[in-house]
Amino acid sequence: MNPDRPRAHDERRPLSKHDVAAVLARDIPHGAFVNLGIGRPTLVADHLPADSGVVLHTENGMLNMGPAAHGDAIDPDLTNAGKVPVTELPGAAYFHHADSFAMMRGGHLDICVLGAFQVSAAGDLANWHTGAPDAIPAVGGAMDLAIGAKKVFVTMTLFTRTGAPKLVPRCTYPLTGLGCVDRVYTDLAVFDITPQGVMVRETFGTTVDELAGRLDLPLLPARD
Amino acid sequence: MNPDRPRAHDERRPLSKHDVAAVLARDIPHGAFVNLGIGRPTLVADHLPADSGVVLHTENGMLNMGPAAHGDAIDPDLTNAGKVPVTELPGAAYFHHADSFAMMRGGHLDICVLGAFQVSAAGDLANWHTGAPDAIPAVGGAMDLAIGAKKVFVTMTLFTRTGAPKLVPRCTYPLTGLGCVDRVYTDLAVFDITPQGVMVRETFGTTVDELAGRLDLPLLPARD
Amino acid sequence: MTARLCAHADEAVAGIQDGSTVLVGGFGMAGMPVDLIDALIRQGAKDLTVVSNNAGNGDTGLAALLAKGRVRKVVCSFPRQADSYVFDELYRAGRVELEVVPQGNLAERIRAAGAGIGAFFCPTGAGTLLAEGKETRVIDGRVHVLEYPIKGDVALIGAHRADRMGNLVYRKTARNFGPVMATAATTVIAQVREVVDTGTLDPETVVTPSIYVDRVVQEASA
Amino acid sequence: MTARLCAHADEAVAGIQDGSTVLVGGFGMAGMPVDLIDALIRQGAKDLTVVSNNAGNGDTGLAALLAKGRVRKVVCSFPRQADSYVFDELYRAGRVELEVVPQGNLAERIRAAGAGIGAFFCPTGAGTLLAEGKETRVIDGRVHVLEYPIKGDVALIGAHRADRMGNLVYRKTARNFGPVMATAATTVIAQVREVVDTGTLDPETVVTPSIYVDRVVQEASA
Repeated sequence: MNPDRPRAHDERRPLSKHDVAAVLARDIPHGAFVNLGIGRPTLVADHLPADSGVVLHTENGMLNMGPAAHGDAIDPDLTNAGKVPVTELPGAAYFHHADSFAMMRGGHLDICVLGAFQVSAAGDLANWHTGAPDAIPAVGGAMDLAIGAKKVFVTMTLFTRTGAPKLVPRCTYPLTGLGCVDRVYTDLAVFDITPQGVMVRETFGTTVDELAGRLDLPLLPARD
Repeated sequence: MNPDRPRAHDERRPLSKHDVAAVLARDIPHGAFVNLGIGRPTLVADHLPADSGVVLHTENGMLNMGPAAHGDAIDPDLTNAGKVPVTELPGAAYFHHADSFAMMRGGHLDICVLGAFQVSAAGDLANWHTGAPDAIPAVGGAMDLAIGAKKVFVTMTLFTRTGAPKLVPRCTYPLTGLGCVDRVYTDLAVFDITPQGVMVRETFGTTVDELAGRLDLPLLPARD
Repeated sequence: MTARLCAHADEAVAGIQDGSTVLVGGFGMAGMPVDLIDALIRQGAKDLTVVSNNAGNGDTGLAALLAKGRVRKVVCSFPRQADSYVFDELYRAGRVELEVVPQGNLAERIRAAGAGIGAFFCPTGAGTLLAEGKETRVIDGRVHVLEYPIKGDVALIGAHRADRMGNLVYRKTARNFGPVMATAATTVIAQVREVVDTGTLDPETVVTPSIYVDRVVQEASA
Repeated sequence: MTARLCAHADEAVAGIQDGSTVLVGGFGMAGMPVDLIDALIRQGAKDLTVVSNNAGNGDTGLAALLAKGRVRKVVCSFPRQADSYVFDELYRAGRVELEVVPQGNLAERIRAAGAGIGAFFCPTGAGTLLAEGKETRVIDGRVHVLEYPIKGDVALIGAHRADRMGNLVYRKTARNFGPVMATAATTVIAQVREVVDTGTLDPETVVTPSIYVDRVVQEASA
C-alpha cells in the first residue's frame, strides 16, 4: 500500500467493488505491466491515475491497451479478452496468441489480477468451474494467468451471498492453479498469502478478530 | 528430372560442380520453397531459371532471398546463412531465428540442399564434423536442416580426393542426421535413397556397373 | 508452392474431407473467417473436429456449422459465452464432444505442431482437472505437464491483407490465432479484406510468410 | 517497468556480475551489439558464460572479450569461422569450455526460457554426438531428444529503432536472435541506431514489445 496516495473509501464500512478496485489500483507500482482478468478485475483500470505509467496486457494479443471504446472509436478488430471493444495507447504493440501467452507464461507480467470463487490458505485458486455436474467447463486463459505472472492478485467478495467464506483452508471447487495467489483484495479486508499463513494487511468496517471468527483459518496480523 | 528442359552438360564426362548444380536445379519444381546450404549447394541458385518461381529460405531469417549483393547494393543488415551480403526479392518476409527454424523444423520447406562428407545407403548424413581429434566442432543449422525439410538433397563429389567413396554402407564420420537424405547429386551420378536401397537415376561419363565396382554397396538401376 | 488466389470462398474450401480436423482462427468475431465457415457449411464436410478458441456465437458461423450437425468434437478454451446456446444444447444432449484446453496451451500446442516440437512440458494446469491423466514431471522444483501438438488437416483463418504470393498481414487484436494456425495445418486457407500486388507489403511487417498459405480468397463484403 | 534510456553504453552494462550468463545477439556482424560488448569489456565482468550463434570474429567484439580471458564457457552453434582465431587458440589451449548446440535448438531453447516451457522434445540431433547422454523418446514413430531452456542473466542485443518505452523494431536479417534473446534474460539491454518518440512506431510492426526491454542505448556511431 502506498501511504502517500489519498484514500477514497470510508474505512469504517465494507468496500464496494469499486472501492476494492481503487484499493488494489493503489498497490500497483508505477510502470508495472499488468493483466486484468474479466469482470471485477477490469474495474481496476478505472482507478489507475493518468500518470500511473501502468501498461495493460490483454491476452488476445496486445500491450498498452487503452480504455473501452465508444461510438466511432469502436473497431471490431480491437477488443480485450472479454471481447469488449477497446482502444490503443501510444507505445502499444500487437502480437499473436502464442507470443501473447509466452509473455504471460514466461513470467514477464508484473501483476495479474483475477476474480475467484475460492482462494485457499496456501494460495490455491479456484475460479474457472463451479464443479456443478451440469456446468459446461470453460477455462479461457485463467490457468495460464494463474501460473504466469510475477504476482497474482485476486479480487472477490470475502463471503458468498449465502455467507460462506471464499477464503478457505482448502478449495472445494475445481482448482485453477496451485499455490499461485499472492494477495487477496475483498470488501472486508486485504490478505497476503505468505509461507507462514494468511496475513491481514488491512480491514474495512471489521477487525482481525471478527474476521478470525468468521473464517475457518488462522489469521496473522499485518507486519509493519 | 524434367525432360523438357535442355541439358547443359555433356553426359559422356563427369560433371563439374556447376554442372551438378544445374542438374539439381532442373529437379526443383516450380514455386518450391528451398533452403540451399553453404558451399556447393549455394551454386544451385545460379542455375534456377528466372521464371522458376522458386522461393529461397535462409535460416538467418528470410524468405524470398535474392542473389548476392555487390557494390552499392551491399547492406550489412542483409546476409545469407554464410554471412554473404544478399538481396531481397518482391514478396520477401523477415522473421526471427526461432520462427525461421520453426519453419524449417516444422517440415514446411519443400527441399533442402546440403553438402556432405558422407551419405549412407540408409540415408544417414555426415556433414558437420570430420571426427578428427583436434577438430573444433561446429554444427550451425545442419542438423535442423537435415531433419526438417520435406526432401533433403545432397550435393557432393562421389569420391574424396584420395579416391574413397562418400556414398557408403555406413557413415564413419559423426552423423548429422539419421535416414534423412532423399537424393544425392554427384559428379558421376544421381542416386535416390529408397527403402529398397540406393537407386541410380542418372550417370555421367560412367555406368551403373562401373559405379557398382567402385562403391561398397549394392546399386539398383533406375525405375522408369 | 505459393498460394492460389481463389475467386470465391466455395473454391477456397473445396476438397475438405469428412473427418477432418479444422483449425478455425478468431477470438470472438475478431479474425473470424466468416466467409470460409459459411462456405464450409455449403461444402458439406461432416464428422469434423473443430479447434478454435470459442464454440460459436448466436446462430451464424461456427454455431451454424454446429447446428447442422457437422461437428463431432470441439477443442477450445472457452465454449460458454452469453450467446453460445447452439453449442450448449448440443453438448447437454451429448451430441458433441468437448476438449477444454487452457488458452495458452491451445496456442502453444498449435505452435508446436507447426514448429516440429513433438511435445513440451509446461506448468499450466498442473494439479487441476484439465491435467488429469497427463504425464507430469518436476522441473526446477515446479510441476510441469506434458502437452502434445495439435495439428490440423485444414486451417481457416482471417487476415487483413494478402499479397499474390500469400504473405499475410493482420490488423490489431484480430491477429490472435491466425499466425499459429497458419503453421499447423496441411492446407491453410486465408480470407482477407484485400489482395495486393506482390512487393507492396513491407517485408518487415509480414506476419505469416507465404510458405504457410495455400489458398487466399478476398472477403465477399470487401 | 518500461525501459530506461541510457546516455552511454557503459551506463547500459553497469552491474553485470562475474559468473553471469550473457546472451549475445547477432549472426556474424548483422545484429551484433558491438558497443555493448565493448562496454562489457571495459566493465570487467569475468567468468562469463556467453551464449551466441558464433564465437567471435577477428579480434574485436566477442573475440576481444574472449581474448581478455573473461569467458569461461561459450554456448554456440558455430564457433569456427575463417577468422575465429582467438576462440580457436583458447579452445585448443583448454582455456574456454564449449557447448555446441544445433542452431535451431539454440533458438528454440532460448525461446523456451522466455515462454515458460520447462523442456521440449524435438528430433534435431537424434542419433548424433550432440544428443549423447540426453533423454530421448519416440513420438509418432520418430526419435525425439529432450531439450532444456537456455536462460540468461543478461541479454545484449542490437536492434534498429527503439521508442522511449523500449519497443523495438529490427531491420532485415539483423533481426535474427534479438527477439528471442530479449524474452529470455533477467536484464535485457538493447543497442539501437535511433531512439524515437513513443507513439511513432506502428504497433503492428513492433517485434520486441517494451515489456522485454530493460535498458536502451543509442549507438555511439549513429
